[in-house]
Amino acid sequence: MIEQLETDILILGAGGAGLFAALHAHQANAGLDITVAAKGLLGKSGCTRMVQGGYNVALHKGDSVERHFMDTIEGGKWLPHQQLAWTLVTKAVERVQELENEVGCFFDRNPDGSLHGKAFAGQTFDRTVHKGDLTGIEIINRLMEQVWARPIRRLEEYRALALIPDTSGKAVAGVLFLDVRRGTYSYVAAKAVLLATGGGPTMYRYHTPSGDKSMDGLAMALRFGLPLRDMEMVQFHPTGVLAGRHTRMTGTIIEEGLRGSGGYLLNNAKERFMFAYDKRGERATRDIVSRSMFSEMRAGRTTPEGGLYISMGHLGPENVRRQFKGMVERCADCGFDLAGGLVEVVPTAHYMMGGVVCEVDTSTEVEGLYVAGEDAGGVHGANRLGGNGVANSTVFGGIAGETMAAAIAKGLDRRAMDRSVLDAEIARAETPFQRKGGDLNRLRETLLDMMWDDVGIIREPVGLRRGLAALGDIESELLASGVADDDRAFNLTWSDWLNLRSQVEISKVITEAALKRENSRGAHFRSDFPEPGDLETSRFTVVRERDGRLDVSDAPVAFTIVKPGETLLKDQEAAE
Amino acid sequence: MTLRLYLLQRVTAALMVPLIAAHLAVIIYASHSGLSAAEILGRTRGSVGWAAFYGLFVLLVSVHGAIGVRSVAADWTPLRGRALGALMWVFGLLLFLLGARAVHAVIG
Amino acid sequence: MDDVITVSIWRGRSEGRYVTYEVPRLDSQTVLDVVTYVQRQVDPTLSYRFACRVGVCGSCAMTVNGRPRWTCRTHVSKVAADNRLEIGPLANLPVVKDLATDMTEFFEKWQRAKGVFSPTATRNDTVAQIRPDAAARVAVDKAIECINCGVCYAACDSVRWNPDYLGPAALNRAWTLVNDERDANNGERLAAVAANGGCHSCHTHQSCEQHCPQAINPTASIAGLKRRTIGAFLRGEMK
Amino acid sequence: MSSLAQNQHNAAYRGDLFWIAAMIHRISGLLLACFLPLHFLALGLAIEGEATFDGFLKWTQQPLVKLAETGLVFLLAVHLFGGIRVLVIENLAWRPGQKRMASLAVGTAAVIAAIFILRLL
Ligand SMILES: Cc1cc2nc3c(=O)[nH]c(=O)nc-3n(C[C@H](O)[C@H](O)[C@H](O)COP(=O)(O)OP(=O)(O)OC[C@H]3O[C@@H](n4cnc5c(N)ncnc54)[C@H](O)[C@@H]3O)c2cc1C
Ligand code: HEM
Ligand code: SF4
Ligand code: F3S
Ligand code: FES
Repeated sequence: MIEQLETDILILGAGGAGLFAALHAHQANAGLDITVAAKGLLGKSGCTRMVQGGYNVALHKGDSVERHFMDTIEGGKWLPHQQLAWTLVTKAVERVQELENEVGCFFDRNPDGSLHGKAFAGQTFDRTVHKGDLTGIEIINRLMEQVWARPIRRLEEYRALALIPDTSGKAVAGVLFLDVRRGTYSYVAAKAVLLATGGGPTMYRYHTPSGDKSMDGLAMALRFGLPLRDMEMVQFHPTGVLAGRHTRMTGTIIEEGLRGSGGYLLNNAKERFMFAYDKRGERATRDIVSRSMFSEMRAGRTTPEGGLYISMGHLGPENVRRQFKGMVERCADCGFDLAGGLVEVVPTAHYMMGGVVCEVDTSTEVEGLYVAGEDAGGVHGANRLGGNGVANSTVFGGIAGETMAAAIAKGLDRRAMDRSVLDAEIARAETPFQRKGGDLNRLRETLLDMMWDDVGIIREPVGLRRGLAALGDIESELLASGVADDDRAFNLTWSDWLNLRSQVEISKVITEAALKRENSRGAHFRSDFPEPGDLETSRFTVVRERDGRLDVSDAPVAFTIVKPGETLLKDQEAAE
Repeated sequence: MTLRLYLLQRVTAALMVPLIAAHLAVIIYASHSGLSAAEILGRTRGSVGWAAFYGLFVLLVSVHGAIGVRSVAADWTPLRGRALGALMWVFGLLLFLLGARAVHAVIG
Repeated sequence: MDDVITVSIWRGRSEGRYVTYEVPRLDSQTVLDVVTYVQRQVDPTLSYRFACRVGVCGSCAMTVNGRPRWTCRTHVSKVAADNRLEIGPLANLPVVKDLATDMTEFFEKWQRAKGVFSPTATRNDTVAQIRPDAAARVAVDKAIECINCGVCYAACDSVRWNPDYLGPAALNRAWTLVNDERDANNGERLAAVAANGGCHSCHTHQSCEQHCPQAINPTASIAGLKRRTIGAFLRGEMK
Repeated sequence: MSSLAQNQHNAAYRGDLFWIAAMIHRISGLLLACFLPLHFLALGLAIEGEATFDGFLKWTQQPLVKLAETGLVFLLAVHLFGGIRVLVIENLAWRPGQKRMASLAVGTAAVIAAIFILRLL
């Protein structure tokens, strides 16, 4: 027997999207029974915490939502879903005011006391609101306090395993969980379910997101039959720490500001190489720097650990120590001297632009299922602007809360679940206990390397096909690998197995989508099609699972607000 | 510890600082200048000033010490709630009575 | 530098024992990496918690050689005297299993200290003008970057000896709100932190400020609350 | 449950200067609380028991009493400086370095007091 629970609104994930949804649903109707379930601790898991740079919002004098919108569309290489992007930039204004005035975030100010906006690459205005370089801590701590203060049920260290359909198969009835602490299953039935598990491309050798994220949300959506869009769009951040495979620090970010303020990227000969690729040198945009670094690495000009160096010493070690205190300390913890010496760096997988296809109100094609945050696709298109990630999760998380409350007010009710799917999903999670042997660690290493080499920053068909084949092998090997059944409580090795399963499923989707897109836009680069292609006829990829097979297609981008070549900015504004 | 007890304990502590400093100074001065205890007592006997000085000290230390004992007991013994209050009062009163008696004896 | 670390790790729950493992010693190795190695290569049933791995989520705190620390940012060379490590769960919290503790009570106390913002404005209002050099804002900034890791809570013997005591992190948060001119609830908050188990139960051990990985000084924040509450009491604003 | 007993895990933070300073303050307070009543009692008894000061004088000459009184004075000095330190931390604005100064002050003050008193009595 598995434990059963009933709730009105079930939220998967306790990052910016999940917590905002809970708050807004509660505000809409305090009588609702709301449950937030997270794989880690409430507010302490996920990436919203990790936000350094800040939150984009057109709140400053001289800025406009139109300008923010155009930056988002152009940054996204004309692939964003324009209505979603418009909602993002317009609602962000209200959301930041809500964060400050109602939730209690205390963002940094200008000397005169007004909200400070800082510069973030790829934007035409200094609009990024922040709290030092630990903006995420401020946002999530304040949200978490507000959720704790309300009668909202918390299921912590509750890992969602599968969305369970109703008997018609068309709506979602509830969610199957693993109660990690006890190692037992439970089923939560809900009128509305929000998927907000935060994407997070952790299947690459080098990656930034928090360790609890493993693409579970997208994998669950895929298995449920939902369409995923833009999945080839995986953003890489140019400067991840490289300190060896054995340390979890590898892959974590070294601040972008280091390059911005004049840091050098060097190859093994300690020579600057960026100017060979772009006339802006180290100050080129994220995608270009990442790609150039990858090319340099492929050419074999790498450091002992296989990466490159960042060097700051020429700016004066004392200066660097003062200006980038946090980063200097973080590097020292890995044994590097950032202020005076060389730090090994490598591009690192950072963010999933792709995700579940959804409407502006966060609804999906499945009744009762909503999606928000990094799990949702379409807002960013081919590239996410720094500062649009947390805006996305808070804006649409809030909208999801309101939408779900409204749907329930209109009569959305709980549905009877399809028991056979539940049983099948439990059997799926039980698989490793029926197997013996296998080497999960080696499998993980194989997956990380394969994705990095073949489905990473520079892609070509041979590599992508090799990748697909490798993924098939990894999957069958995983299905044959076992986990000892001694103690299921807080069993991280079982979690590792489940994580790998989700990662492999979504890696296949990324690879298929990358094969499908025969041009190079934003984060996606095909060496056989290096050009962006015709913008007016831009299409986005869609992958869904049908009868156990991936169905890959594409669809035209609807230019409902602005067409390529046009702008919403008035002439004089645009000229600035 | 509650706000009132905290306040009382800190106020009594602050007030005792000059008193104890003076007391220590007297002892040190006395032994330096070779005064015997008898001579000191001879001087303090009947003195209203000294009576007030030591009387005040006894009062302060009783309050301060009793609250202190309560804090320590709260942390280091299983005593809780009213038992703690009782301990504080008993200790404080005891200290005060003994102190008052000593002052009476010394000053006369 | 030897090539092996001998590490004793707590296995079990409130009852349990230390079990010794050997882990290869490497450059750039954090305590979390040592724990991960044991789980991945030696004993797959070892339980621990982490998320961000860069010192922002406060999930990975453990007791390392007798001191509470964030393990993802603790370089082994900093703590492994003679290549030995003893790693236990964070003190003063119930153990879920092995190195993972249940932080519920820590966050409940955070709420009891009224560690939650009470608004005076709405999402339709503009953001308050507050100069960054205003004294109250400076006080907030000093104490705000808490990652609720529980390290201070585990280091505080007042918490250990007095289960009612709210502890340094919760009170530190209350202090930031007391200095937040946008907050509506400071009357109640001061009453909450002056109640039994509040700021007056801090006996100034200073272990909190000595161990906070974010270099926050809860001792100073709590002292601030002591002054504020006494002030309010003397002015008759509090019973 | 509260008790003096440590939990089963090592608690190395208890070797820290500040923690030790806090404990010295607490223990000295506690010992004062134990011995001060005895001091008062003895003082009262000694004087009241005799019509003159003779008895008292004789009494104060006893080595045991001398030792006990010295101990009391020492505790008082230690607790006094420790108490001032706590009052300073609680009531004055926190400046970096102040804490070290404060604790150093306690340490040296206590040592000086001890030497001074031991020499005298
Ligand atoms: C290092 C770093 C720096 C960043 N900096 C910025 C920045 O400066 N500006 C910006 O705009 N964006 C930034 N981002 C991106 C931004 O953090 C994310 O896009 C955003 O926070 C995602 O929010 P979310 O709510 O969708 O997901 P998250 O905050 O990641 O939360 C996901 C939640 O889902 C839970 N979860 C996962 N799987 C399951 C499961 N199976 N069952 C139950 N729960 C599950 C997790 O435990 C977690 O609680 C950064 C990201 C990183 C990694
Ligand atoms: C100048 C004189 C004194 C000063 C400045 C002083 C100061 C203090 C202070 C500030 C505390 C609070 C410590 C804390 O809770 O963190 C304290 C506690 C205490 N004091 Fe004193 N004190 C003095 C004299 C005395 C005397 C004479 C006694 C003897 C009875 C005494 C007994 C105690 C006790 C038992 C405690 C409790 C210890 C604890 O809670 O840790 N004090 N003192
Ligand atoms: S105050 Fe410091 S030690 Fe305490 S919880 Fe916050 S960050 Fe951790
Ligand atoms: S360690 Fe504890 S006693 Fe006070 S100063 Fe810090 S909260
Ligand atoms: S894992 Fe997040 S603080 Fe260590």
